[in-house]
Amino acid sequence: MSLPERQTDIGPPHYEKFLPPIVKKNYGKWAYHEVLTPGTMVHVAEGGDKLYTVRVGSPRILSTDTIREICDLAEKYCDGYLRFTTRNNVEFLLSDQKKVDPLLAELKAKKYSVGGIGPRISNIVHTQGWVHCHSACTDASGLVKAIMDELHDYFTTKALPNKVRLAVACCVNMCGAVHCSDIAVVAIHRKVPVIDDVNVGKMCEIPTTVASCPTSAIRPNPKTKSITINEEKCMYCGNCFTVCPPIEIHNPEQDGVAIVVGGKVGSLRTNPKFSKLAIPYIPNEPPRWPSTVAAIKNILDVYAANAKKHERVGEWIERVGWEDFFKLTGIPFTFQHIDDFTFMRDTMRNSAAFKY
Amino acid sequence: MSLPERQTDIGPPHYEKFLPPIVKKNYGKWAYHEVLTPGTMVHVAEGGDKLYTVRVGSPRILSTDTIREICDLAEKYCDGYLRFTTRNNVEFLLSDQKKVDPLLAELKAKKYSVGGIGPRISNIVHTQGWVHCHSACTDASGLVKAIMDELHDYFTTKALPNKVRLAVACCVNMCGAVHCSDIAVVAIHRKVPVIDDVNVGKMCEIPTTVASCPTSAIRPNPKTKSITINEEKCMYCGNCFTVCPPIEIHNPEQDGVAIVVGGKVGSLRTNPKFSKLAIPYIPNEPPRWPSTVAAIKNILDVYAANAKKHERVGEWIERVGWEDFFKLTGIPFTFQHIDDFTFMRDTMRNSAAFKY
Amino acid sequence: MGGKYKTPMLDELEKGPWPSFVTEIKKAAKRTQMADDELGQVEKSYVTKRGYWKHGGIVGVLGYGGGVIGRYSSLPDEFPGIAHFHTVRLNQPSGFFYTAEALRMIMDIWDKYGSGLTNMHGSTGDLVLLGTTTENLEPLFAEYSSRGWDLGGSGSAMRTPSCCVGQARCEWACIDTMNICNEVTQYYQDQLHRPSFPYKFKIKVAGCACDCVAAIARADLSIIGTWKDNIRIDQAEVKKYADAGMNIQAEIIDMCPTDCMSYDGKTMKINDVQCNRCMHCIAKMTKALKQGKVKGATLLVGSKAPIVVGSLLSWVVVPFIELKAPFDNLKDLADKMIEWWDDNAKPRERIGELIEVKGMRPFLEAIEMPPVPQQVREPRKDPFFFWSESDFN
Amino acid sequence: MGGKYKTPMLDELEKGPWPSFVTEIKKAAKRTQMADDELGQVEKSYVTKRGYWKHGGIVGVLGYGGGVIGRYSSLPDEFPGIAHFHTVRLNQPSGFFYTAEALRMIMDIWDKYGSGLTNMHGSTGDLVLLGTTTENLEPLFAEYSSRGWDLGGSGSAMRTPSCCVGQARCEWACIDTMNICNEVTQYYQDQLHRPSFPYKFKIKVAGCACDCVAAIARADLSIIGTWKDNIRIDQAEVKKYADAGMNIQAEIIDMCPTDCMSYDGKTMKINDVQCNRCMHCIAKMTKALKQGKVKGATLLVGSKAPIVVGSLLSWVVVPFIELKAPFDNLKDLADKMIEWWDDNAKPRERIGELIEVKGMRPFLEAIEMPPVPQQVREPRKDPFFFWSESDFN
Ligand code: SRM
Ligand code: SRM
Ligand code: SRM
Ligand code: SRM
Ligand code: SF4
Ligand code: SF4
Ligand code: SF4
Ligand code: SF4
Ligand code: SF4
Ligand code: SF4
Ligand code: SF4
Ligand code: SF4
Repeated sequence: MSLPERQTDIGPPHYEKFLPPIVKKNYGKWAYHEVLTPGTMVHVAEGGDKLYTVRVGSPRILSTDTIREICDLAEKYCDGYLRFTTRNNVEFLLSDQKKVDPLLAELKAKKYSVGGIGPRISNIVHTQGWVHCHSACTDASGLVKAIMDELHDYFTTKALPNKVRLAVACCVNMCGAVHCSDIAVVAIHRKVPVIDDVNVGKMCEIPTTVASCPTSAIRPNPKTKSITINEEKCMYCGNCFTVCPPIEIHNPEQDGVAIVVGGKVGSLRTNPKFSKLAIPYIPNEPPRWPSTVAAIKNILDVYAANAKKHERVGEWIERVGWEDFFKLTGIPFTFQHIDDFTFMRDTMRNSAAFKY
Repeated sequence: MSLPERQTDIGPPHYEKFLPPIVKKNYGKWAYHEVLTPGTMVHVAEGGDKLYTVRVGSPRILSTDTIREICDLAEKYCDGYLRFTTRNNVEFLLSDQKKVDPLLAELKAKKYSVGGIGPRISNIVHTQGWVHCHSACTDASGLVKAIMDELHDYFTTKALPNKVRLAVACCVNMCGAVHCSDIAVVAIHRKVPVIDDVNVGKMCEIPTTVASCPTSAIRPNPKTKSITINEEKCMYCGNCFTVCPPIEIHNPEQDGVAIVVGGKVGSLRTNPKFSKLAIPYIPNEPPRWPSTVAAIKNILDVYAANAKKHERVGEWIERVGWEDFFKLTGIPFTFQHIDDFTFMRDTMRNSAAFKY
Repeated sequence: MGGKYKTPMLDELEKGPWPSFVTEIKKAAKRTQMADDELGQVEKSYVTKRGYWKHGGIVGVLGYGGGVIGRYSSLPDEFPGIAHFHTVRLNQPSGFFYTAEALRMIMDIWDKYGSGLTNMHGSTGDLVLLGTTTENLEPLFAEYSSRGWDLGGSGSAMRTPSCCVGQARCEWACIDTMNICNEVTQYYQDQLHRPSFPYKFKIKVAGCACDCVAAIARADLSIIGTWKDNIRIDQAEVKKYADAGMNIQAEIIDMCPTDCMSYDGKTMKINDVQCNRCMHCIAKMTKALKQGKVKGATLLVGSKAPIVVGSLLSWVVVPFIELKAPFDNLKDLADKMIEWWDDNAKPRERIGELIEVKGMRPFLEAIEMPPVPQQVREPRKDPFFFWSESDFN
Repeated sequence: MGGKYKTPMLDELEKGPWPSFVTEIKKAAKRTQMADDELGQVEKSYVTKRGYWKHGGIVGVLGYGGGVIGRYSSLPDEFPGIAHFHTVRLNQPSGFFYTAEALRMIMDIWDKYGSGLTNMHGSTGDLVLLGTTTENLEPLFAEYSSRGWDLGGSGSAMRTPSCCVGQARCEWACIDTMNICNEVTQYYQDQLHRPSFPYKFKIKVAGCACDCVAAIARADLSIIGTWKDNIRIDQAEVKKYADAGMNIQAEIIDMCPTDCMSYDGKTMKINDVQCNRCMHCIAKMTKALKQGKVKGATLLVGSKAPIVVGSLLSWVVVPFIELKAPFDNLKDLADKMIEWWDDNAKPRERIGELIEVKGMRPFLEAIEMPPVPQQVREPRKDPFFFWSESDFN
């Protein structure tokens, strides 16, 4: 079978091809929207046209089978139009209100999770994990599944003070948006890498390897034609492993996850914020990471009980102070919480005023 | 004439020797105070005793003659008791209310400046300048005199939204508290030091000199047995000059002062704050530094007109934003204002919300 | 096919209400050996708590330097189906809009060449096809490209730009995010497919300060819509919110960061000179408050993940720029940024890191932007600053 | 004597209402050649816009390594009176209290040996005697020390501790600042007079968060008074402030940083659990509000001027410590801090800088303090952190 003629540098197809007629007509002319239920909303155009959106949760790893099923639904209810969100949910776009309820009924029958709109949690931005990445020190998809099962009501029904953005990254490269999320999980190492001198000598450029270390912990070792790591200085970032695979950083019994909180990206009310360390370490507990799930649930519950309406997690914490965050959540404060890296100066308390 | 027998390691005399009886009696038992006038206040003890304080401005450089005059006054009105404040003012401590007015009258007759208590300016914390320090790139005492003359009413009478702490440092060593003052002057260099190779070779330890540079601009120069400075990297801190005098950094026509604003040390309401750069450079204009004086007056006036009651300069600026500070004061914003040193990360704006 | 492995650990993850990725893998595993071996290897990872992937090798399609992430199992004998298990990044259409027809076509071809598994979508925005072999890459690419689909970015290159839904379905989009995204993607095709930069360069476009694509946190160039003139207030609609029970004082007035709003129970007022256009009031009262009419974007630069000296959020460099198709002014600025970065960066140094090393001044001079207070949250603290010869004139 | 120089520039600084340092120098110049030559040299500096002082040489009194700053004119031929012009730092009494008698004695001796000029006081706190010659140092020291006055610090040593007026004249002093200052000064006499530290070490003591001695900004060890229990409210006095025209809502309630106060026009309430004891409400309503009764201090460490990597403010290390004479617990902690610093610092490295280099953990372990949230404004942002063997048990 001969292949069709390949083309290059054509870029993606133009989005206009995929826009529902109602969107084309009202492009740039939307007047307002209303959230109807946790999984449906309507956008009303200046001229009065109404576009209904039904949002469905997705595990992000989708088989072609499931995608075909979603296509069937789109054809049945939305003239074949659909989109995905920036958080990997599926959105059905309906111009006919009458089809909304039947779609919802069929989604329910097929056990789809409908929700994620408004002040609640949405899908968890996450990464490859053991499914595909050599760098992973946890599995992302499994963690996400376990967390979303536990917090499911906050996706489909329950409201929170504001949106709560969750993320999971399977290593400190943080391919998810963990560094600016309300509550996020990032997998970490805790032990100095083990060096396979023979292969380092064979496979790695020593100067590049030395330069890869942010804390200058690596020195060339001319004797072994390999390198040595100063244990005092290594903080297990794994950057040396990335540039030189025979520097093995994975340690199944000691690897695990940290939980960070209080980040956001929007500029509403307060500036975008980085997430900060809440829990420095929880061991990997596949298949369902019960300690991690419980820890996140706890933080979310304390937030829900204490924040004002519209306050994001980080805004609530900044209002009451981190002293209160640790007190209210019962999370122990450790040496790891104290910054000794880039931002130390700005994170130490230089004020005589604080809470007990 | 034989000398009295010297003693060592005795430390300062015990303060109790110098406490007025009313202070000894009520030590730790003060109930409250009232500011009576900009230069007088009364402290009332739990038992009802009243201690009157009269505060007098001082140029800090005092001749023995003037100190003797002050001692005379203290004896006449305060049984010989007096103290100095942490901002170098003189305080007369009176237990007899009847003596307050006569003291004030005599002070007025002798042209002392009485004031500095309450929400106004007080004495300017400052340093040695050309009077005594080899490192000075401006004169501190002259600047202070010129500024205090201009702002005199804010010491003796006029009220401000809150205390405004002024400081002057004659070089970036900042022996004053410039780095945390409401409005302050710090003298700066703007040109790369000129190296006297012969004397550097003779007088300086090259490794120490190289190490002294915070930006690693200095390299040893084996040819000249001296050093070379990378002009691109030097930001004129003068640290090399401190450790190696033949590296001449003074440049009378290019040296001058910068004005910084918005610092504070107390923890009331908001955290202590560093001062931030308002004006990167004003030339030295002895004897009365008119441009510097006018610039400070302008900032003070804009603050007085715009801040809420009890807001310090930095608190006002943080409420309205630095965009507004530059707009309201008319001070041009330059490349120098943008941090490219230690705190860059925390001072760049990483938010989509700001004012025009 | 399928069912080669017992997966008691993964089976646990088929329980519970959230859709299960395990179920998805199992579906594909019914049809492809790849997916079945993937299932087996992941199960093993769940038991031993470690991954079994080797570092990626360089694989790809002819004439391209990116778009494919090479991936090999470290246990090829145990799991031969995933001895090769490369991912292919298909460049998504702006805003992630699809028709069922287009998606079915993509799936059909993927079933022909790959594992039957996808990521809809990757974190950068690509439609990620999860797992194929080296020899399948060329035919697969021919099939897709002949049908109008191209690869996305990887490596030290322009990365697949991405955007929020914008004017297609949002009343707050101050700029045409989808068009901008599409235009820059097309403009940088060469740089996207042939890695020649010091490191990755990402562009993300959000229509307003809500930043629904997290542009400010994960794009080297973050483009965020905004406006310049006054917020438009519909007092009748304000009243409706109040009547419907909104506590306007607590929820809106007290939460306005610049304290520039007031509401006396009847009339809402905004002192627009003080407003910093944070979007809070508008977002929470969308029927009553509308942005001004002079619209454009703020350009911010530099955000990235924490490796190696801590995360960066993007910094404001151009406070306001009008953006009208074909966005030549934007392309020109982006070119200048990239050129300066390319000229000055070490390998694996992102543009934000380079600015941190060199300072803002050379960067702003390179893109011909003057210094303005909007670029900083606050001015510098220390008294150490550079002077250029040009400052002395 | 005096009047050797025409000083048109400096004469300008005798005009205006603020007391003039020029007048002071002229007064002394009538009596000492030193002061007159000083006047001449300063006038010259005003004309040429530069100083004429050489770097200090090491001069001092027998058995002491500090307390004197050597200073020489670089124009000794032109200004012979100030060929030597050293300053002597006399350690001030706690709180800067004096009697006329004591001050006169100090002045008389100074007129005998020095320029007749002083700084009352230096920025660190010393009574600074401005300008004398090397040969006068010994006799001058003998005269002062025999009368009970000692030198302050200079060089890489303990520096003269200093404090606010505290309980001597302030209702808010939670600790006995003057006694603490005196006690630590006496305790560290050896370290004060014989420089043996890596660099300077400064201690300052403030009685409350107003910090009237700027301890938090310019002391390696900043001691600041505080309390732990509830603020005491006198509602009758609150009413008086209201009656006197204070806008309690705007000036107090709205400015409380923790939003823990309320006032309904009659009763003021404080939710003390939320109060961070910032002192604002107490300072502005001193008759109505009093601190709690469980008093002590917060210990903060590390502040300094900007050379060379930017200024530091002190960091909280011990949130609360009771301080009762003779303050053994404080001395013990200070000893541990200094010992750790001394063991680890490079020359010219302040303790704050060392902590920044080494991290808080080794420092806290050295002083045997556990980590507590009060030490940080917020926890770390990056995911890079150390683990010790002890953490694995
Ligand atoms: C569909 C989507 C854009 C897209 O192109 O795909 C989207 C759509 C809308 N966002 Fe968003 N946002 C979307 C991701 C985001 C993100 C990005 C992220 O989560 O990674 C953010 C930034 C979050 C942050 O700050 O960390 C985001 C922050 C907001 C906010 C600000 C919330 C706040 O008060 O902090 C609003 C305004 C609001 O909710 O009042 C908003 C409002 C909206 C509105 C109401 C805009 C409109 O008028 O259409 C849309 C429906 C809201 C909803 O889901 O509740 N959207 N929104 C994204 C849906 C993701 C999902 O599946 O859940
Ligand atoms: C005498 C002195 C202490 C001493 O041991 O010498 C002192 C004495 C008092 N201070 Fe102070 N402060 C003194 C330096 C300071 C300093 C340090 C400095 O300026 O370098 C500060 C920190 C300034 C800062 O934050 O940058 C200082 C910040 C305060 C504050 C906080 C003001 C605020 O709201 O930010 C108060 C409370 C107030 O004014 O309401 C205060 C209040 C007071 C009270 C009312 C305390 C009392 O009940 O006796 C005293 C008289 C106030 C006045 O002068 O208005 N004192 N005060 C110092 C006088 C210096 C001078 O001559 O002017
Ligand atoms: C597939 C994806 C994660 C996902 O599950 O969605 C991904 C996967 C990888 N990322 Fe990423 N990154 C992905 C989006 C991101 C993002 C988010 C974004 O683009 O918005 C980030 C954070 C933002 C940023 O760019 O800083 C991100 C930051 C990194 C980094 C750290 C870069 C840095 O400068 O700090 C690395 C490390 C590296 O480049 O060596 C990295 C490296 C990698 C590598 C190539 C690991 C490696 O060294 O081989 C991963 C390949 C995984 C695999 O086996 O398939 N990935 N990576 C995302 C790309 C899919 C797509 O094209 O749509
Ligand atoms: C006299 C005094 C200024 C004044 O007019 O009051 C002073 C004068 C000098 N200081 Fe200072 N410092 C004085 C208080 C300070 C303070 C304020 C304080 O102690 O509260 C600071 C800022 C706080 C700090 O310690 O960081 C201060 C920070 C410096 C520095 C920078 C130190 C640093 O770590 O950043 C230097 C540079 C050095 O040590 O080489 C310095 C160096 C100097 C030298 C010794 C310059 C030198 O290299 O020879 C000055 C001698 C001047 C002279 O000719 O008499 N001086 N110096 C102050 C001491 C008088 C006293 O004992 O009471
Ligand atoms: S976060 Fe790390 S482990 Fe996860 S996909 Fe990215 S690079 Fe791989
Ligand atoms: S893991 Fe990170 S810190 Fe440790 S040696 Fe490797 S690169 Fe350095
Ligand atoms: S600030 Fe500089 S010039 Fe002034 S006294 Fe201190 S060291 Fe000398
Ligand atoms: S002045 Fe400062 S920055 Fe310049 S060479 Fe000297 S030490 Fe380095
Ligand atoms: S970023 Fe703004 S314009 Fe874009 S979808 Fe979100 S709310 Fe709408
Ligand atoms: S957009 Fe933000 S700053 Fe502007 S009025 Fe609304 S809430 Fe206030
Ligand atoms: S610091 Fe506090 S205790 Fe000391 S004088 Fe100032 S207000 Fe009083
Ligand atoms: S001390 Fe400060 S935080 Fe406490 S109640 Fe008073 S103003 Fe509020």
